[in-house]
Amino acid sequence: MQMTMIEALNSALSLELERDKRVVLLGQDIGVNGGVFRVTEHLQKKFGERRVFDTPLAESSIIGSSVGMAVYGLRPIAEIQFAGFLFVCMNQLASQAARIRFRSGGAYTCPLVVRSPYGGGVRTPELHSDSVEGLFLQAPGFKVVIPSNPYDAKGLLASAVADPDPVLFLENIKLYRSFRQDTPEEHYTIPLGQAKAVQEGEDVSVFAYGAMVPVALDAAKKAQQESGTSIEVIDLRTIWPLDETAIVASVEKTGRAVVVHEAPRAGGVGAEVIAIINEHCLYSLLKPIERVTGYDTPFPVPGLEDYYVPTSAKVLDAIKRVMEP
Amino acid sequence: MQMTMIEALNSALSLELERDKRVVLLGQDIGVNGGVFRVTEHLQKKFGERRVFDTPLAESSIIGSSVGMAVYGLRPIAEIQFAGFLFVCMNQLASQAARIRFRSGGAYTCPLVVRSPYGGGVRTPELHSDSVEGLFLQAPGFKVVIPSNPYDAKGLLASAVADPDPVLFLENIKLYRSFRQDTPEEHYTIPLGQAKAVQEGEDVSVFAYGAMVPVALDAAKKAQQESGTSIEVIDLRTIWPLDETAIVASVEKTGRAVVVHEAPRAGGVGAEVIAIINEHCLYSLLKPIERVTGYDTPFPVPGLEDYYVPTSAKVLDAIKRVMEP
Amino acid sequence: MTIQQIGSELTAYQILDVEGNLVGAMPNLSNERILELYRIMQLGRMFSNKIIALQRQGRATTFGSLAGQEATTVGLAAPLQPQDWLATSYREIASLIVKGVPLSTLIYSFRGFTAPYPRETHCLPIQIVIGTQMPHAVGLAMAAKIAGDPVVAVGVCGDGATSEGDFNEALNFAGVFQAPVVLVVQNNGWAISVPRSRQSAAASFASRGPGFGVHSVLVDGNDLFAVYDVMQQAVERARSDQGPTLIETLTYRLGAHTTADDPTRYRDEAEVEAWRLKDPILRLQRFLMKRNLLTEADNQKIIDEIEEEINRATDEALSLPAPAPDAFFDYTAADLLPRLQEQRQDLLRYATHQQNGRR
Amino acid sequence: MTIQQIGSELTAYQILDVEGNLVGAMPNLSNERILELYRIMQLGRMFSNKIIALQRQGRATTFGSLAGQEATTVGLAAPLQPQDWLATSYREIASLIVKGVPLSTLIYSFRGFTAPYPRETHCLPIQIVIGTQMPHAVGLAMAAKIAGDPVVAVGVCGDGATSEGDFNEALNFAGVFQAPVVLVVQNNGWAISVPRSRQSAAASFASRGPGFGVHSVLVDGNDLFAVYDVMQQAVERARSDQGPTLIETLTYRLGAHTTADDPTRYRDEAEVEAWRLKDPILRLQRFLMKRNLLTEADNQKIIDEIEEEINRATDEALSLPAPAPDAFFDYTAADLLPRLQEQRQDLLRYATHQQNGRR
Amino acid sequence: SAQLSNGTAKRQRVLAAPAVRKRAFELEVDLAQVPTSQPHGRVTMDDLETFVRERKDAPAPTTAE
Ligand SMILES: Cc1ncc(C[n+]2csc(CCOP(=O)(O)OP(=O)(O)O)c2C)c(N)n1
Ligand SMILES: Cc1ncc(C[n+]2csc(CCOP(=O)(O)OP(=O)(O)O)c2C)c(N)n1
Ligand SMILES: [Mg+2]
Ligand SMILES: [Mg+2]
Ligand SMILES: [Mg+2]
Repeated sequence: MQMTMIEALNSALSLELERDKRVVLLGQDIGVNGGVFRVTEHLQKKFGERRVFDTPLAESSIIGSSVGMAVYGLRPIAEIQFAGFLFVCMNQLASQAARIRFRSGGAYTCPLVVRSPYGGGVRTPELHSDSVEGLFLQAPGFKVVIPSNPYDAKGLLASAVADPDPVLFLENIKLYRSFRQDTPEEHYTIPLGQAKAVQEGEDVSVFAYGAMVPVALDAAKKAQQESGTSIEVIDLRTIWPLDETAIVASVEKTGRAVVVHEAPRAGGVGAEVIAIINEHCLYSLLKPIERVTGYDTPFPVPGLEDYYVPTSAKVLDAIKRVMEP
Repeated sequence: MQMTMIEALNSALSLELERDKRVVLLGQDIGVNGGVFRVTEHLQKKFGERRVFDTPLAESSIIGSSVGMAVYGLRPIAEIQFAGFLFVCMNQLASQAARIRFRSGGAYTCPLVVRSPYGGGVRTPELHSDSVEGLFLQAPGFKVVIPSNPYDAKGLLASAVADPDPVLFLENIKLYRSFRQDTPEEHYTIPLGQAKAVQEGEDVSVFAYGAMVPVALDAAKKAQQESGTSIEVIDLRTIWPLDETAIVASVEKTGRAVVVHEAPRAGGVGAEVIAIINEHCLYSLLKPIERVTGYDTPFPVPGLEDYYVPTSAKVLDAIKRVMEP
Repeated sequence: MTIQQIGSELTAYQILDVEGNLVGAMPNLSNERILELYRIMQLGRMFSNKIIALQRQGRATTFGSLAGQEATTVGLAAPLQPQDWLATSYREIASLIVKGVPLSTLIYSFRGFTAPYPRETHCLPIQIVIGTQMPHAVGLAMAAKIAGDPVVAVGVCGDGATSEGDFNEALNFAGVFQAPVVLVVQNNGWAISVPRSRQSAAASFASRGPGFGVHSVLVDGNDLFAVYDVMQQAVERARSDQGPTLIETLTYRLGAHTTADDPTRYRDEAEVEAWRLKDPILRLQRFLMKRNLLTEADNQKIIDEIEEEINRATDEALSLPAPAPDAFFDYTAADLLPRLQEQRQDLLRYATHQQNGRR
Repeated sequence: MTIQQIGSELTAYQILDVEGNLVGAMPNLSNERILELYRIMQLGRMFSNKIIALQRQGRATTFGSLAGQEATTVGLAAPLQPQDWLATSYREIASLIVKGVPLSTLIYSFRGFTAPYPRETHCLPIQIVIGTQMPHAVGLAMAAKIAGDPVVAVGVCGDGATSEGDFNEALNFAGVFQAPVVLVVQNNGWAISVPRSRQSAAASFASRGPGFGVHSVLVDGNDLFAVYDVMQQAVERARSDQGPTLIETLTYRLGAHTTADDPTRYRDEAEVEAWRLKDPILRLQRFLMKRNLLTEADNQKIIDEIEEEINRATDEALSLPAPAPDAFFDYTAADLLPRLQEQRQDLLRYATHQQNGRR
Repeated sequence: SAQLSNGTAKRQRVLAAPAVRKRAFELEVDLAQVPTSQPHGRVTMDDLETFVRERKDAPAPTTAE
């Protein structure tokens, strides 16, 4: 069935609520309102207020109470209304949800999924487009998943819910409704920690995730048309743990790499991909790895965001640079 | 005068309070108690409760109120009792203090210094030894400074206070009292953003900061003794912005690099150093850059922390690996 | 005015009833000042409508109208001195206008550009992250007290914001430091789709204060005089070093949460209609007309002038050039880091071939 | 028991006065149970002293004694059923003991090793990050309510913790969801060196509750019977779906904040001495002796048995081997990530040549 | 070396550190011709310098092992 990412996510959540009575959804405006992006539309009506409910406006307690619920034995799926507000509950995420198993020596665990929209190019107010996935690399305990299409979104969300440990599931706002894709109505999973070659190629490995996947594909098409360059586009899908095997295999093949993400450059996923390539296949590298990323500034005002978010043109130039002799 | 890092910091704070009436100190237990590590000892008595005061137990409001004070025209130096608790106030740091200039188009600025102790090997409870500097690379707006010795600590803190924008000043607990060093009693500054070659060498560049600097020096000494390897040890001192010029110059000279930090490995300062080397002097590299870091797990219990924090032996082995053909 | 004791039964302080009759003692306001404040209330609403219209034309970004909340937003700012500070959410446009932020500056910001307020307005930029402005307000007040300046700070937030840790922490700091701050909660009945009743089990947000040792007041937020009165007293308390005040204003969000919201999904039109009867602008208008301080003709003149003022400001703001694509680099720090200088050049290289949508 | 109205004057509920005389109605406790609770109070103090002694010998890590707080810590846990959950700070060792966490487990944890509590104790691991356990307690309670289980959750924190956003947010969630939770504030007069008076301008922490619509109680925290009584009532309220309760217990931290603290730097010995007169153990002892439920010989026997119990547990905990150096990798996730498997091997490679200090 | 373009065959690339590649480029040496001392056919700087030295010394082209 043709589904937008929103419909795919709604379908996934509905199936999870149906399959497992322990699953509950909580967040701001997710009940009657169905979520500000309608991802939870109709779910409260279908499953009841006991299992799909709005909370007061308090991110730290949304996560904190979710930790308690998860320890008790429920499987909470908490929504943080925009990923920029993950800063507000960073402590309950990084020092609590991420560590309850660690701290308790396995006596207690936290099967929590935190969903949150992010991403630029959609004219949002401040802190509504920020990419914060990079922070979680330095705060171990969460898996981080960022789908680029409806089909992956549904399968990855199902896997996230099945995962016995905390998962942060970031949903790109620009991709929410940007296209429809054939997506099964029934339950299925896509494993976490596995990247996907959305396009195979020989000359350059372009690593991207979220809304940067279509950007990378567009640049790849132009590179092919303009100079016959054969681009391999790898959708990372899981940001932590990164699929190091896939990253390394691709660079061993091509010898040239570009990493694309909206998040600021420093210490981000791009830096870690470079570090992984450095560690495992430096000897295959023909050119410096290029990072095409947000700048090392806060996400700018809507009127200037298009200059900040990586574009196909920037990725294409990066491809050309790594193709230089 | 021979000073420990604590004495050097106390001296710096005292001088700042004296030189500039706008400087105020706030935090938990910094007044009568002089700080849990005595860094603010006697300052309340000397400068009064109006300017050196204890707050209620609330990190978010320590930073939030400091933002207000800084905008008003004071120069607050806020202490967060342990760096692990920076998670608690991450929002006021990353979305507020870091962005008030950005958000207001320069109408308002935030000359705030946030001081906080961190670091392992000192048998602290949970969240008292965590290294969190890496998160701030992905949340632009703060400079991040981590001194490795009393002399640098005093001069860097003075620069941090003079800086018109937010600075996070992380103080390694193990180094607080581990040695004395000749330190001037008068005011002086050491520029932010400048690394320092604490030992020059030809064969390997070892980048470190905080308590990892003496660890790196110890490994360097052993390498010299065991195999005559000439190690250049660079104390990064400022974690953001990194001194890219110094990093690149060193690797252009040696062609081999090791980065050492207590923080977990993924997406940390080590990853960014590797990315910088990749970008500016990839072709100087003879071997993959080694990272000797904390593991990608939460900081472990005191009873096991010595297995987690990088040791001289681990650094020495990394040096040996990069010295291989 | 008698300060209501916080108990399980609270009465909201009121001076002007729904019909525009005085049911309490007027605050000390000249007729000119009252008319001026009435005008700004009308301006606030019309201005909100203008931004909404611009947004529908694709010329402004997401915007949250203050329709229904004009008495609170104007009344809370009106007693302030120029040196006093204001830290609001995104809902208090009229408060910023009272404090002197130009209309064109606000419109320019809603075009999606950075629009610095004149520093002398002492208004922090509107705050998006709910509740975070409340500790800022307390900090501004703490600084004033430390500096010995006769300055008061005002923090304003919504009912939703009272659930945030920052709101409660700010209240506690205010109490402990006896900060010269006034913390105002605009209880407009909703936090997007979450009704007041689901935000807190407290009988009122005013009742939050005593738990932090902060003097608290509950006021009819659609009564300009009552809001002005409690605000003025709270500001004077603060300025005379008698400490902070928490003020809850009972009002209502007549419109959608923002231009991106559809309130018909979660609330009844009947409730909205009931609150329209308590419209703050109508109420004051009735008072003024009963007192012959305003005629229909006067009112029309005011509205026409406001429309002209708004149109002038709109033309000005729309004619202002978009900022340079790299403008935001100027606001990152006092000195641009070398690495950022390179990134700036990178942006400019592509900017000439790019256009950031249409404005 | 009469629920005190929250006003500017609050009286702390008391049953047993400082001399050990009944001044209120006894809760429903058999003599055997009272003696058992008395024993655990003594155990709590002696156990605290033992950990302190071990720390001085370099065999235990930083530890915060509960000396002076035995009535609260024992009294808050005593009415709990096995299925009830407990989320404490680091100060409530005796509460964990009441719930069945073995002494040797606790000592092992204070050696600096991960010591899983038996899951059936339903005790979260002690919490270091101040206040964060309060939303956990509320979440456990919310889950019980969602699941329809007759389970109550208890969150315990200190006076300092009430300033944290998390504490207040938890209270608000408790009220909104009518969660079957009891939130206990152990007001021991200090948060390290910050006295109660500087933590909040509130007349009491109990007065925090009404601002969130939560039923609140103030109790003499050094009176085991009073604590037990209010706790039992609060637990029953919660279990019978009558909602949450906030309990403030007035007590005192007789010792240092932790073994790393020197309280002579910031407080007067006179204050400590005054509170020693209100010692919770002495008070209950006096009651028991007046009732001939306890003689000096009985008491000595209890103390001797406790000492033996503690020594046995200590020997056991000290004889337990240190965990494998790589043990913490087992607790990172259900399945160890490939990258972490490599890191684990890296640790082991060096571990044989290393020794993590002396234990 | 020539710019690599739409190769359809799987590339058999010689492994070498970036510094070695650069040096080979400067010396106009095809790394694939250089005998390697390391496993997996990785060419070290020593290998390269040895090859260049021996190429200068020996006028006749040598075949790689
Ligand atoms: C920390 C944070 N969480 C969530 C949001 C998303 N959000 C924007 S406005 C809003 C509702 C705010 O309600 P209230 O405080 O009552 O203010 P009102 O809009 O009614 O004036 C929410 C949840 C946000 N901006 N900040
Ligand atoms: C979020 C956080 N900030 C600071 C600390 C450091 N710290 C440990 S205990 C303590 C005082 C706690 O006081 P209180 O809540 O009254 O508990 P008590 O120790 O008196 O039982 C502080 C500030 C911490 N552990 N967590
Ligand atoms: Mg500064
Ligand atoms: Mg509201
Ligand atoms: Mg205390």
